[in-house]
Amino acid sequence: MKRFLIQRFLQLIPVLIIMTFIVFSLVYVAGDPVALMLPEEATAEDVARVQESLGLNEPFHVQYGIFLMNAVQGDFGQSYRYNQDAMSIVLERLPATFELAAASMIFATLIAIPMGIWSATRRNTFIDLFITGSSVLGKAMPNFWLGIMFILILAVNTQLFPVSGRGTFMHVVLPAITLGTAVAAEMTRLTRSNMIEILQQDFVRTAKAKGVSNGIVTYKHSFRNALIPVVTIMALQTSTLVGGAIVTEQVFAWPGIGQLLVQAVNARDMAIVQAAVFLIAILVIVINLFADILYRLLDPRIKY
Amino acid sequence: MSQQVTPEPVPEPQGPAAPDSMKKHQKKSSFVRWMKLLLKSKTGTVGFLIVMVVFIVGIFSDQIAPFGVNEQNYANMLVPPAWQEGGSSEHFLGTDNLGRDILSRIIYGTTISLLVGIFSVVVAGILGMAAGLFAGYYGGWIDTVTMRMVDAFLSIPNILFILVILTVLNPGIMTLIFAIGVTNWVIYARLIRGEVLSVKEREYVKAARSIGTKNLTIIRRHVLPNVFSTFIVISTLSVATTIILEASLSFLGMGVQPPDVSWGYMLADGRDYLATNWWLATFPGLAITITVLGIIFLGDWLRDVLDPRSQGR
Amino acid sequence: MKMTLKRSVGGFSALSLAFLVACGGNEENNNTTNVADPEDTNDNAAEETNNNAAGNEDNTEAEAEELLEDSTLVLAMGTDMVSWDIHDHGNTSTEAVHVNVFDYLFKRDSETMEVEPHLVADYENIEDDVWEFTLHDDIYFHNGDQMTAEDVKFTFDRVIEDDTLSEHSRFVQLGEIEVVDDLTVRMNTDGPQPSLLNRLAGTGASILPKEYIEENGMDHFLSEPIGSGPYEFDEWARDDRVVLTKFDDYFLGDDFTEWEEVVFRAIPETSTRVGELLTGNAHVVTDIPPNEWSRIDDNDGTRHINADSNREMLIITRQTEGVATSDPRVVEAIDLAIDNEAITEQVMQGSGTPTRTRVTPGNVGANEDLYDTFVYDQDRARELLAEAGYEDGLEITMQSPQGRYLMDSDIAEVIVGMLSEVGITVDLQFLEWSQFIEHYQNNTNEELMLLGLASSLFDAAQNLDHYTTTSPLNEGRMDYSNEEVDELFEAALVNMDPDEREQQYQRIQEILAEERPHIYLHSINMNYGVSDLVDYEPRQDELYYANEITRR
Amino acid sequence: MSNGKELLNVNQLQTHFFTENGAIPSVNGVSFQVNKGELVAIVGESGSGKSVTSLSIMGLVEEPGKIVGGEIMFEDKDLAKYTNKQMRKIRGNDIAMIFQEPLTSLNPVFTIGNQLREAILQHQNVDKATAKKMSIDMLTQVGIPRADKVYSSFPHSLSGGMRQRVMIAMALSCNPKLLIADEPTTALDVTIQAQILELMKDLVKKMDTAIILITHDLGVVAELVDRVIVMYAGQVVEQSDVFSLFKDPKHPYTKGLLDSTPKIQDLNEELISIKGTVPTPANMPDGCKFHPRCPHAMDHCISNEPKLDTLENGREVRCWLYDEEVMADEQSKNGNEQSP
Repeated sequence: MKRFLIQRFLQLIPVLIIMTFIVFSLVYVAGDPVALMLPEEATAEDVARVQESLGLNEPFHVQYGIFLMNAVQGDFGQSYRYNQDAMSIVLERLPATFELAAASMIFATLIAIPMGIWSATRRNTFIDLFITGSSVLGKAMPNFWLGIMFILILAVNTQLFPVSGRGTFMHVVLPAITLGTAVAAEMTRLTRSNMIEILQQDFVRTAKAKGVSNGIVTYKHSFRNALIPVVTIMALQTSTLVGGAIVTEQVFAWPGIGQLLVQAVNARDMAIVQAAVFLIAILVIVINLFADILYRLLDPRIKY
Repeated sequence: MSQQVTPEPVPEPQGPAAPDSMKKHQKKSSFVRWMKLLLKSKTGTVGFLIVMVVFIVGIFSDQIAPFGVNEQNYANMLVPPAWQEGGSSEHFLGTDNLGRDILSRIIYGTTISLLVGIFSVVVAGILGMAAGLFAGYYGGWIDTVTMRMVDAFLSIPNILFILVILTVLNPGIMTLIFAIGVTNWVIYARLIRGEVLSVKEREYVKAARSIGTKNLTIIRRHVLPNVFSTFIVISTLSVATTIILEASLSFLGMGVQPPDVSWGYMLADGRDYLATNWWLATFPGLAITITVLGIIFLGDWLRDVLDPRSQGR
Repeated sequence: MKMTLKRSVGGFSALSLAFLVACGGNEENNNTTNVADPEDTNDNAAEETNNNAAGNEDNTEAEAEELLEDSTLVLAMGTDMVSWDIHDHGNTSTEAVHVNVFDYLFKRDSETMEVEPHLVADYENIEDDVWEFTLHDDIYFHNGDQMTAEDVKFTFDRVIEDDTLSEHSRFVQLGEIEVVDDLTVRMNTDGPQPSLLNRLAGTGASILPKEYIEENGMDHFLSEPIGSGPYEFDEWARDDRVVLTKFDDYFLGDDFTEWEEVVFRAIPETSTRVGELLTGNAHVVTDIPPNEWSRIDDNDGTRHINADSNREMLIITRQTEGVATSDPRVVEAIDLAIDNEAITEQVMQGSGTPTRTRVTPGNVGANEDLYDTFVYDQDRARELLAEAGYEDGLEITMQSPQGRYLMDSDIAEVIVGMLSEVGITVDLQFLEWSQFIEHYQNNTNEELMLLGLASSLFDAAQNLDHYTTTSPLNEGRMDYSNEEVDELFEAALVNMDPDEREQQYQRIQEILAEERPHIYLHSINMNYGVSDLVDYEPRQDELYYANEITRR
Repeated sequence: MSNGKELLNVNQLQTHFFTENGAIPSVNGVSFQVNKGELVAIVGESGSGKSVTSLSIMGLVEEPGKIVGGEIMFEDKDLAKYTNKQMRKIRGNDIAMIFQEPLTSLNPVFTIGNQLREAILQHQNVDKATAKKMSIDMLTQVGIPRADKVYSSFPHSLSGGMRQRVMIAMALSCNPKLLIADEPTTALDVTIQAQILELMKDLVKKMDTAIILITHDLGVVAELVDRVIVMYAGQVVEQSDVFSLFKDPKHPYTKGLLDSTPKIQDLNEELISIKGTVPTPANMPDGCKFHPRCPHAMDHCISNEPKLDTLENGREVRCWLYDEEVMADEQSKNGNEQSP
């Protein structure tokens, strides 16, 4: 286990370096933000002056070198828009996005796993058709559309939920469902196909031959096995989830990293973009690492 | 051992070896066989029909659309669909805030949504295939670097990546295709590399190498046929994902830009009217949903017939 | 399982409800027919939304009232403020929040926009370029420190000396600042500054607490700012909300405002923002596009307000030699081809006023004859084009931002349609804002470029700065040159005789209206959704002074 | 029919699979009896319907398969009419089953003990500790060394033979009256096979459990059972005590099977295999199902299906060769056709 962990951590280093390089290059090509920083009336001289003060006139490799050196120390530069350390601004937003993502994941899991099992055990019935149908539909609707609909119907017209913002539990419901729907759809489909495969396994027949109840067959013997690949998918979905959060946060005025990022990209506040992308990438990697470990714990066949 | 229902013979991925004289005959019979297979699956048939209709509309949009894509009419702004009070039969699905015919715009949007969907998958496929073949075949540090790159790409949510790329290149159809393509290549790279690695170890490939068969030939004969079916399935489903992705990018203001029009753009543009003039966003939204539904049905069916292991799943 | 089922149903219903919303609305509409406004095609659906909401009307009001009872005012804006640095943010929506926490030396009257003394008890223009200001003696910062002349000097020195601050260029002219005594400062301006007072009543002119900043550092100030305004900073959750609480020792008295707490929420999505108003969770929401008006007006307990702003949509024409638009006949033809009223009335539903000048009423030097008027004559436009040698058509390019100004992309598309009617084919390029502003700053604008310009100074000096031959805002961008304009502008800039100065500016505007370095389209109206529980008169400078919003 | 000795009586069992191509009769009118403590083998090639027969008895036929006719009398109760819930009380308790693949028949993510005590807990009113004790006891009985250690280990850490012992332990843990063993040794090494068979034989003797052994391997049959039922294409084609069968097989198919089984004494002889393969249920021939592969096929066999005839000392066979009328007919037709 220790060796495995160390190995995995060592593998992270080149991944992170390549990642920062890609992001930094993009940011570099994107050009500097100075034009955006100044009012419409600013002159070319103003632009040049600010450029120099921000060190934006250095050549690429020098800028990247400086960036990397600082990044190692957790310093991703100053956000020109907020005049503040970029990473601290991103970290400030992390809890909101984390809350949203976690709620969506919980929602998706609570929906997807029972639904997937249900439809797998009732294969080719109406219920199965309905569940697979809705899961395809869940994937087929752009989530901002879903979100706006939810707001119109469930928040404005019927006032069951707050319209937007972050605060109470009720605030997180609509955004979490909006964001979680696509993930739930994907997970339902996956759980179903895994369950179908597992239900055809010999050991399920063995269990049935022992005379144990359907519940034990389904939830103990089959589910545990079906869960193993689902864990991996859940981890892979974190990336999708964060991507979806960018849109969902916008719709629900949810003050998370997603909104911050969209604004930072639009304003070319690249220190923030870099810090946020870096943080998200690390999170995604770490979550996948956890999933890997969990995978190993769930499946006794894998040895370290 | 037990009495299993014998599945319909599964069409093998077409080997490249069929002599030319045989091909014509084979083609016909395989077409019939495919159609039979298709008709067996209800969802597959529905998916196929939807995709065909969408394609036809996309290809002949110029001929089908009753109005020009940007034909404005201030006297006819926000006309509801024909069946609603105040609707006009001239504009079946109503008009938008500049008096443009929504049906026509959806028809034109079909072309662009499909263009973006398909070509970004083509770009991703070509890039991914090249990278996967290269990495898998040459191994060593090339492989290591490629795979670490794949990991790096996978660690960044793709919409974020595309957003940053589009900031650099002004959003538009070509840049969208490019941005989505260079972001999604990793899926294909992983697939192809895995297959190359396993094929490389097989005896017949070793044998082929030992008698001096060219690498390219080996790849063409042994690797590509093996990944073909997975490749097709993933690509099909990717087109669906891309259409949704384009809509999300439009929502963030980074999708297809006017005067071009895509479904995603219409949906994003019309979303402010959902509460008051619902038809602006609802119809393009339905177009997206139905098309994506059709593609997923088709893709699932393709997976079922191409990959016998997933029968009925 | 139960919950799961709900979810899938929810998925379906989201889709089908869109239909229901529409169809149901139609039926119900038959009973509650709204005959008043047959032209308003919005009605069908809007009416319905309203009907749906009607059942919850009590609830809505109750919620809004509950907030009011706590004396909390909630404003929802499209964008969040960006910084507490009064000298380095460069955007109006940030300043709109700042004005509640900080004070300017001078302040504009809410209706007339006239500049009036605010922190200043007394002031004197000793010489053309020497001014003396005396502060009130009872002004305190939120930490209890009294505001003195030192604070004023500190504030302006900061922006004058630090050239990385975005406001720097607007304040360098203030020159050297002397502290005369505790409450008196003297400014030795860089030449005569007729618009000095305007400058002291706008962005960048808030007074900072010197001691607090010097003791704790600027970073601390930025995270926990204090000012002398009627509200104290309480919390800023970025992209979510700014919470301010009442400052009891405000120098204008305890009853200056009736709100104990003011919340500025940032909600980028328009329909969401409107949703918060309709459900009673916000009292004032900003940036409401025309399509939402009916939804707000038809809802009981909310209304929509349309107000003038100091923003104007215009088209920059490139008059560089060799470019088609350097021919005055071509630019005139373009101006004539555009039906400004169709834009303001049809597209923008009345949320704009056609104009032929950049200096609109409310600004010093405005030429009112050129406001609320436009030229439109398609035949004459075709003639002019033919005269210019383009009888077979003309192809030009127009750049436009998207989503930056009220209905900007719609306006651009409409203009393209109008120009095509007189034989001008326009290649319309929509640019994402950062790209757009880069083209603008780098002067890589094409023949035409659609832009919205605001001015915070309320003085023609700022508005007309674009048109002198050597102005960096002109040279390379428009390459417009007119000697008379140059002379008049130079003269007005240092002219301390208000009347003569005004005439100079008005003459410039007449010339510009004919020569069209900018083709003026319309002044943009700002649109607000307001709860019926409060009274609100929007200000032309788009600042949200919470104390000017009152309970009904 | 019941005579006090009889444990199971399968009568005209029909199990069909309902597919897109129509109903496929996988088990088509199978009848046989098993007495208490008796060791019976069902022999046939894959596809003959022997596994489906056993699954039908267990009530474990999966969709789209279904028992459509006949009865399964177990201690005078018709299991074919039992609901799944009722069957659960029988399964693992009165009737237990061992499957072919010890590798995949155990759930990889649970310990041996967990899976073993499951049946005990299900059917016997004991607490967990007792169940554990009983399990370990059972493991010891099936000859597993260090049973308490194996109890808490995972299936993947055991060898194939050990796993099959675990399966046996699991099956016998509730002292069933009938044990169905579906090819229990096929997946094992030859050396292990004998041990496992020996073990099963010992245990069932001790516990007075009847066995239905499903196999295609006549060598295994010879070692273990009292009586043999030969199945072909969903039907019983021959039924006999084990000695008579080996000495004098009646049905041409049985003969073919015996000829294709290697025996020590004729190592130098060439093995004879039955030509062709078992027909798929979808393409069943008319008449005698075996006639396309039968060396003695007659014209009569092509269109007429033989019935299961009872011969001397309780043997049964399904073949026209033993129908005197038919044989007389055939002989008169062909004159010199030889008899088997």
